[in-house]
Amino acid sequence: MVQELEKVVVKFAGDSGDGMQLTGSQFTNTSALMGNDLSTFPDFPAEIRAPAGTYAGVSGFQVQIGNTEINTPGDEVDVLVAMNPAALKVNLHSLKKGGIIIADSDGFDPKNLNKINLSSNPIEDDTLSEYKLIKAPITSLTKKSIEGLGLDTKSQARCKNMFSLGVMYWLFNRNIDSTVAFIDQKFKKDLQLGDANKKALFAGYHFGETIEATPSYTVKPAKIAAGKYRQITGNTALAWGLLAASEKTAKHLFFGSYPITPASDILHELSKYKYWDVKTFQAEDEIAAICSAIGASYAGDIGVTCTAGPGLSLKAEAMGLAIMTELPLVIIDVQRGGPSTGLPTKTEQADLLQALYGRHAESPLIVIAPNTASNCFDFAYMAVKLSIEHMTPVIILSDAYLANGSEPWKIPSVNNLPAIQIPIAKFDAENKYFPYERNVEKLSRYWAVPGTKGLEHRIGGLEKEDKTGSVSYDPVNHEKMIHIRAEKVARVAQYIPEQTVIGKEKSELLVVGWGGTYGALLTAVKELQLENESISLAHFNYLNPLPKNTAEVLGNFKKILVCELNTGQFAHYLRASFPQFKYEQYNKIQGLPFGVRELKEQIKKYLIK
Amino acid sequence: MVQELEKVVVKFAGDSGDGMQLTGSQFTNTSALMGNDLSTFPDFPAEIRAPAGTYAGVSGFQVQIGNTEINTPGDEVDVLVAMNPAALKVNLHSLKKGGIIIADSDGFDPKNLNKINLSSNPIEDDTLSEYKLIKAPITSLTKKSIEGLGLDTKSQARCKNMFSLGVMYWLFNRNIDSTVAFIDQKFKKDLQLGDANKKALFAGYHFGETIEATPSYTVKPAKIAAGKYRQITGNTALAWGLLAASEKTAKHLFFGSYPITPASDILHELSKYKYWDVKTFQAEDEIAAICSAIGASYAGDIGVTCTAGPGLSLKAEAMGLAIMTELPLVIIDVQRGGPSTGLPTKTEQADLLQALYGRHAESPLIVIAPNTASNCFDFAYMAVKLSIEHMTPVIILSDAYLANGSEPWKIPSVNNLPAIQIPIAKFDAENKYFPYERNVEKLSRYWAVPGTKGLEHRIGGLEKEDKTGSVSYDPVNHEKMIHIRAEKVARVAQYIPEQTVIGKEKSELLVVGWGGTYGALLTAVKELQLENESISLAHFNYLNPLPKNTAEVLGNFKKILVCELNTGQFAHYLRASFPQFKYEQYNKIQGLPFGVRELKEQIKKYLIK
Amino acid sequence: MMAEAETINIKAPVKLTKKDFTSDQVVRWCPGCGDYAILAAMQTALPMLDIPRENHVFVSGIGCAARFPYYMETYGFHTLHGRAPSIATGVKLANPHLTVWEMTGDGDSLSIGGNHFIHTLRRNIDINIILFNNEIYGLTKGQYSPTSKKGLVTKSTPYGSVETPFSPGELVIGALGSFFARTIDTNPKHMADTFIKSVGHKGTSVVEILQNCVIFNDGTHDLITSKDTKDDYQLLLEHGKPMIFGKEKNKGIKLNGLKLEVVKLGENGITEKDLLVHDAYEADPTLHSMLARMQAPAFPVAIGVIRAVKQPTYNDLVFEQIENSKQKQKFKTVNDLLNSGETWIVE
Amino acid sequence: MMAEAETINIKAPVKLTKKDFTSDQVVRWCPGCGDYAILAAMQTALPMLDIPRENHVFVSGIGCAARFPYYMETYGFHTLHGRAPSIATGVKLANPHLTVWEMTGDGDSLSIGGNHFIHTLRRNIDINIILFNNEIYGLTKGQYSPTSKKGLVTKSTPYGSVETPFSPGELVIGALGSFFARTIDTNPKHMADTFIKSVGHKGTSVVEILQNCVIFNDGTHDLITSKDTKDDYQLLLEHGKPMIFGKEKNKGIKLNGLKLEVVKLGENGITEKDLLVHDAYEADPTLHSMLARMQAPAFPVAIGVIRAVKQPTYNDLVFEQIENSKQKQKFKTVNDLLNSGETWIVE
Ligand SMILES: Cc1ncc(C[n+]2csc(CCOP(=O)(O)OP(=O)(O)O)c2C)c(N)n1
Ligand SMILES: Cc1ncc(C[n+]2csc(CCOP(=O)(O)OP(=O)(O)O)c2C)c(N)n1
Ligand code: SF4
Ligand code: SF4
Ligand SMILES: [Mg+2]
Ligand SMILES: [Mg+2]
Repeated sequence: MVQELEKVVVKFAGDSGDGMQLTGSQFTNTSALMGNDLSTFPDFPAEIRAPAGTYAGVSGFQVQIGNTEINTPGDEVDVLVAMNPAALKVNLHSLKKGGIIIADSDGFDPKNLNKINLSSNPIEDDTLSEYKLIKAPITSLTKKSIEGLGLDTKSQARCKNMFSLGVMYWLFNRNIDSTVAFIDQKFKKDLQLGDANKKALFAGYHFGETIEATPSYTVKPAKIAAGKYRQITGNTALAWGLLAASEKTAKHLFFGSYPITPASDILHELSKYKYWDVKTFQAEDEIAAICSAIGASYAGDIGVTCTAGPGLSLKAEAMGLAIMTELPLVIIDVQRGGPSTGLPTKTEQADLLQALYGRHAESPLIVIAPNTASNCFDFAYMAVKLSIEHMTPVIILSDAYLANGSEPWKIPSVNNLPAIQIPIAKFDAENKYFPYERNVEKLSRYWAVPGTKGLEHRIGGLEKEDKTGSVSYDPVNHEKMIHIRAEKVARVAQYIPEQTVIGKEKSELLVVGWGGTYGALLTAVKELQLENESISLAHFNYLNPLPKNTAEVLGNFKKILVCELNTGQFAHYLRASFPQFKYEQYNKIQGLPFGVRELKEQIKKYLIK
Repeated sequence: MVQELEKVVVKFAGDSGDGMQLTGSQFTNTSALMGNDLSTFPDFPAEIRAPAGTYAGVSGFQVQIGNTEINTPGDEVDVLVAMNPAALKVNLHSLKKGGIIIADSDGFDPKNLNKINLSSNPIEDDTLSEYKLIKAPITSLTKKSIEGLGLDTKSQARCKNMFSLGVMYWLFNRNIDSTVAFIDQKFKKDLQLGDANKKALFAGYHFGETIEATPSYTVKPAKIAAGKYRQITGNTALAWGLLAASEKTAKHLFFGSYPITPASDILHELSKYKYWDVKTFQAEDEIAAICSAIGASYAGDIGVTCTAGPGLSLKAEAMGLAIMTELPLVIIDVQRGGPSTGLPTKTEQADLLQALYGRHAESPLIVIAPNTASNCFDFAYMAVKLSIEHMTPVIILSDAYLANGSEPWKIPSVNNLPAIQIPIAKFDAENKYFPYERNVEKLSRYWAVPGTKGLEHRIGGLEKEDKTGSVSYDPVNHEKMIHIRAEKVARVAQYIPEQTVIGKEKSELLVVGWGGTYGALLTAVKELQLENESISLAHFNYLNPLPKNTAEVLGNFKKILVCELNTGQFAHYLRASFPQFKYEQYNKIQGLPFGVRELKEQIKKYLIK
Repeated sequence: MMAEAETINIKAPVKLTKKDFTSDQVVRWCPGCGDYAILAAMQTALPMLDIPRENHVFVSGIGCAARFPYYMETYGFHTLHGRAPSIATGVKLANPHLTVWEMTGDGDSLSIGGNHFIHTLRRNIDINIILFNNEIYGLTKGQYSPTSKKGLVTKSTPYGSVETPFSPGELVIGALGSFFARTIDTNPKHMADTFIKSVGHKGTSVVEILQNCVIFNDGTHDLITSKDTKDDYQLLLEHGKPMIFGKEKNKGIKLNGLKLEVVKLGENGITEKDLLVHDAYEADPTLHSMLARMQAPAFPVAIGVIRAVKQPTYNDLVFEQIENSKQKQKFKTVNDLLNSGETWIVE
Repeated sequence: MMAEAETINIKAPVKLTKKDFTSDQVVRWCPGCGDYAILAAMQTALPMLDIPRENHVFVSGIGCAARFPYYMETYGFHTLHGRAPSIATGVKLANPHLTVWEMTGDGDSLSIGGNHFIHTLRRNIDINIILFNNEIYGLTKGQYSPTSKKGLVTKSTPYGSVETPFSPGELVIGALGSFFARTIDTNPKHMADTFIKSVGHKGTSVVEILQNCVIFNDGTHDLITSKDTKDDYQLLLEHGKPMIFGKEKNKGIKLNGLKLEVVKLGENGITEKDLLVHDAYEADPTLHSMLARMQAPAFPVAIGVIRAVKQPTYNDLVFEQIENSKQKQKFKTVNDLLNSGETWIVE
């Protein structure tokens, strides 16, 4: 019996060493290839490999797949794969009542139970009576299935994730081919290990068939826009957006960075493209990273730096230099839980006020935030465009949720991306070049690149004289320059899209969000709209300057509810910017994304008339 | 003929090498000793000693003395001493029409005129026809007066500032004794040079007597509160406030700092007090400076660090650590003109938003700002008190104006300063010490100092479990801790004074200011009050948290005008905090303090009904 | 001249045991990580010192290595990436009676923390820096570090690293370091012994531990540490002893002009007398630098205390100044200071 | 082996003159400051190089020294305190055809900028670091710096500094530097010559200039630079030449075991043959380190190019990787990349 589902949430959970991230990605890939819409949420510990069997060591991968539009990895899990007691306990609270648990019964041995102080075995007692439990001796069956291949015990144990994947493939009627191809590719240098992995995968699949403990399910392809698709994570999309901008401008990309979770993957990705003249510089620290990018921008490359919260703090001083010297510079901040080292692998949106104000003195810059894993591509591209065209630094606020989560992406063509105008200064014997002469509309200065004959000039961090750019301590000039720099950034509002509203333009309640919470907010708002609630969503990507119709948008609603993964930073900013409106807040600061159900509950409070 | 004046503004201006700062201080000291109230404003170039005779090299010292209350160094100058054409030109615009100029006619030679491209000599043509000009060949008369002492030309030239001081002493009927004593002390190892300086001083005095070009003036002692007085600058007062706190708590002061204008003098001052166990650590950079202070605080000292804007940017990450580990720490920021290196010797109030928000993630801390040179003492003391009692970092926002300006200060007694409670953790065999157990009222944790037997524990920058302080990645605990840290800082409002209002409690217009602009705002508001305007002043010292009656205070006025030396940061903050009120703004961002006249003009715009 | 390293009071573990130094926290390193052995060695070493438990402070930066303080039942402070030397400096200056340890990785102390590292050495602050050198960034999952071998393929160098690695010992000496030792995560006794010697040294002690990261740089020190090769690629230095090594104890280090060379005892008439004798206490850093620089396979790698030179510490000098200035104290109280200089009375 | 320093194309100043390198900005150093002479020497040296003016980029941090770029009619970037090496790295990697200069002070590069300094050296980025060593923080009005002599009384050390100063040369070598030279603000010809040599060297060149700050540390280098004493306290090093110095050219440097000693020619049978002959191109840093370390009055101070060793530069290796990877380019265009891997069509 095959039961058809509209959408389903699956979670793989085990030890960091159990390969759950890989299992999850394979399940995701296969589902994507089968045409489902989907959204993923990998969730791993701060430790590389915390002690096996402990809570600290649990690594999870959640994915929601559907035949309808999917915007979040899902609040509640329908099917949980738990490789040991810790993995079960950590995830049980999010399992739907009546949901399915596939437990590796070998992993529920006294040693592992002991590690989390359980005296009774939850897969034997009645702890799980409200769920459908499939006990599978995964470890031992895996071993058995690959006996005789002559693998050592460690390698044997490493195959058990394929067994569990096999079980899930059977359960969800997934096509096994792409994983087989993946294994062939991955182990092309170790055929024996490749064989073992495939054997384990099939063994799991057949195990599912054999026990037939439950009906099996299927999720039909989603009805989504026609085109060619691929999966993409936010971090990869940021990297690729930069590559696209480099190709489009025919300017080399210089990426100065210092590794930090959850941003490092962008460095890893970009370091592959040396052949496109991408220079990735792994600096000795975040300050050297941003300064090298400033130096590269000064000398004509596209200078980019990338970090997470602690690194953003360290880059504050150098941002001021880029602001004063009016050079292009892109700063990516993949937000994580804080303050201080905080929760390094968890998501949060708490660097907003720092991005807006976290530098000494009057130092405005552009701040933008992508809202899905895939549009990280567009905003990385846009950041380069704005930064070059307006000659000012741009901060991109991504977050751990976007960074690691993935979703299907309709592949765009680089040809269709908007052109980028480069305000390059050229030597002109008639007209002397003044470093601080400006484009009259944008107020951006012109970029004179070292090596260009006749444009020799000096810039620096001391206050500049208007037009000439010479050092000036003149009081009135200082005030003028402060205003010019502010106005230059403010005018960017003329060059970005107006703020859109999802739902009616004018109505009862406007839900406001920004950045990575989009999927959850959109799902919640759409569901409420289906419930005939008078509600719309305004989700912001452009944070400074705000879109020029922002006040208008906000003014069309009786109530405004700002939802954020912080204590209310965007609400605070809106309040200061448009004090004429009243803002309600819903905030969560648990290192986790919003759940759709919790959002709906909270939003409903403001819908009671 | 001796004319009596209520108040007078005097400015000494010359080359950086001319010793104008010293001359100004001596004139100030003598006036203070003669009982005047006063306020000073030294104004020097960013260069150590820019080329003689150029605009860039002009160094000035302005002082207002009076027989009434003096709160600013004055908008317009009554008497200007100009040692060369550049010094004249730079300062002429602020000289009162009809004011007196004492010019060193020797300094107005073709060479110096040339340096600033003057074809005609302003002390010979009719440039100065609207002023009273005293031309004195100061350089040559000085030389003559000390001929025969056998000094080399360089040393001879260095005495001319004393000559000009002598002229001013005669002009204002000042007592010459204290300067004589000062010279004796300063040159006790070089009697010859001491002699020369005294000779020049007297020669100047007698020159004044001889030419009798104008009536001479006197300014009677001011009627100020009885007591013992001294002069003090803001930087010295900050240093001494810390010393007082150290003495009062019987805890050693640890001062980790990296030199930067205009904050370095605090380091210089404190490094003298080794005998009070003051440890000044000149670190290799600002990050090492703050980190050493955090380490010292952790180990039981009073950890303090001190910097200006660029350094504050660099300290951002470490502040987060102090917030997470809930250790006492005082961070002094002597604000200067920015962004970037900006105007390093000029004043500004533009680090406010950075102080409030300039760290990644949710990281609130206490922010306070002294408002006069002398109450820098009180706020330094208060910073230590709040930091220790509430176990959280405190930022003090001073500025270049307060730092270098001086005023008479009624010397307080350390005995009368409020007690500081130290929440020290003590070993107790009955009750285990938990690093994050808290005082129930203040929510501050207890300070367990290494070396204390039985209190061994671990802290760090990862999120802490409530009470135990162990590392915790638990979502709900994280949210709880974020709220506790915020609430701890918010509760400080219960322990600081309520906001006061100068003038009527309820009226038409409330002028709002904070920090170093107090003197100018007070003078302007008081003068307008005398003109029967319906106006009051609320000047803030406690910026985060704001005093608990803030909304009440603001609510009592029809209009609120926030005046700041930035583009409106406090106004922005008030708008976000109390959006129910409407805030008008007057901002100036020229590296200069407010003038009283400009303030009155601006304020009056809001008084027209 | 007897160096401090030799005079440290080592006593039988009467009162304290390894258990006393073990905290209740679950150790969270990867199974097989070299850090476990380092932890055990430290917990073995400390009871041998005559230092009360509450006087040990373990300061660390960020990295796998930097998790160390959580596992020690002493005072501990897990601080910021690279900044541990500065925090440790503050701790030591606040209370010079504390024994301050800095636990750090190659990235933490030589990459982002390089400046604090060299300045701490220059000042000779009396702390013990234990540098876990796994030649990789472990905690951020495997990027090359400033000590990674040239050519290493890592996540951030898919085409191989083009950077020349620091030699920690040479950097220490270039920064005027007074103590440098090298030890190995596979030799617990030698580690414990080296830790004790580092405490004995007054001044900044740097102990480099060749540590294996099983996950991201497995086997990088194999030539030096593995059973088969270690005898030929380790030169165990002991003060006053000739520099002999090799499975058969038949190889030695000889000076040839201004270079070192490996010689075979017995060959070409070479005897023990021709070999260099180790002098850790020589102030001149020339030979120490040469020894620190030796790299396998051309040379054996020097293990043990390479340099231990008595030099005044910053903290001692500061406290001396404090004491001296108390003799000629200008003001007794802050009230005196406030009332000093030019004052006047208003009546 | 011929080092790069010798092969640089030095040509007669046909097209460019000193004036071409002089900007219109008023020079704002204190009268008498050693920086003036350095500026003049640079403006004299550059016309001798076969490098177009627009290819020179002067990058600086913050300090008196760091004002330098304003006065040069070339590209110039006055950046942040301590960060010039990183900015310069970015400039060089963006465009390796530029000649990149870093103008810096002892505080700028050895205090706050120490980490970037040593990492730049380790990577061997091809830039020229001109280090104005006045042993003081000039611009902030006179605090001691990491090169100030121990005991120096400054604004921040009223009781005298307790810190041991860095020896820039030793630090450079400890950080694997490939080029180190020392010159003097009172010797314009030698300065100009050294600048030219630094450009000739491929890799990070560090030129330490003993510079006098007339205001805050006047005369700190007097023993080495003053007319009376300079011959006895300067050892002018030239590659291939014996190390002779002294007013009468009768003193020399000899190796004694692993130490240097000053000897008198003619005394105790010492002849020129006994003296060390300078080899700037020797890869082994031992002797260079010893030479860099020599301090007056016990020794003369080494002036000239102490070390100039050919080593691959980071920038060359990076551009090599770029070129090589172009041979086996995986994707032609970004569109190819976007469409690579697992994709599927929705109809
Ligand atoms: C300011 C800052 N930048 C970057 C990081 C990310 N980070 C944490 S540990 C680490 C490197 C760790 O390498 P190492 O010091 O060698 O320690 P190991 O993990 O190898 O023991 C980095 C880059 C951080 N935590 N903080
Ligand atoms: C981040 C930062 N910290 C501190 C300063 C203040 N500062 C400017 S220059 C300088 C030291 C200058 O010393 P040095 O590099 O030796 O240059 P010199 O003036 O002696 O030529 C300091 C501390 C600054 N500008 N920026
Ligand atoms: S990643 Fe490497 S260094 Fe870190 S705990 Fe694992 S094995 Fe040890
Ligand atoms: S302070 Fe010293 S280094 Fe700076 S310009 Fe003046 S003399 Fe030169
Ligand atoms: Mg490491
Ligand atoms: Mg200097």
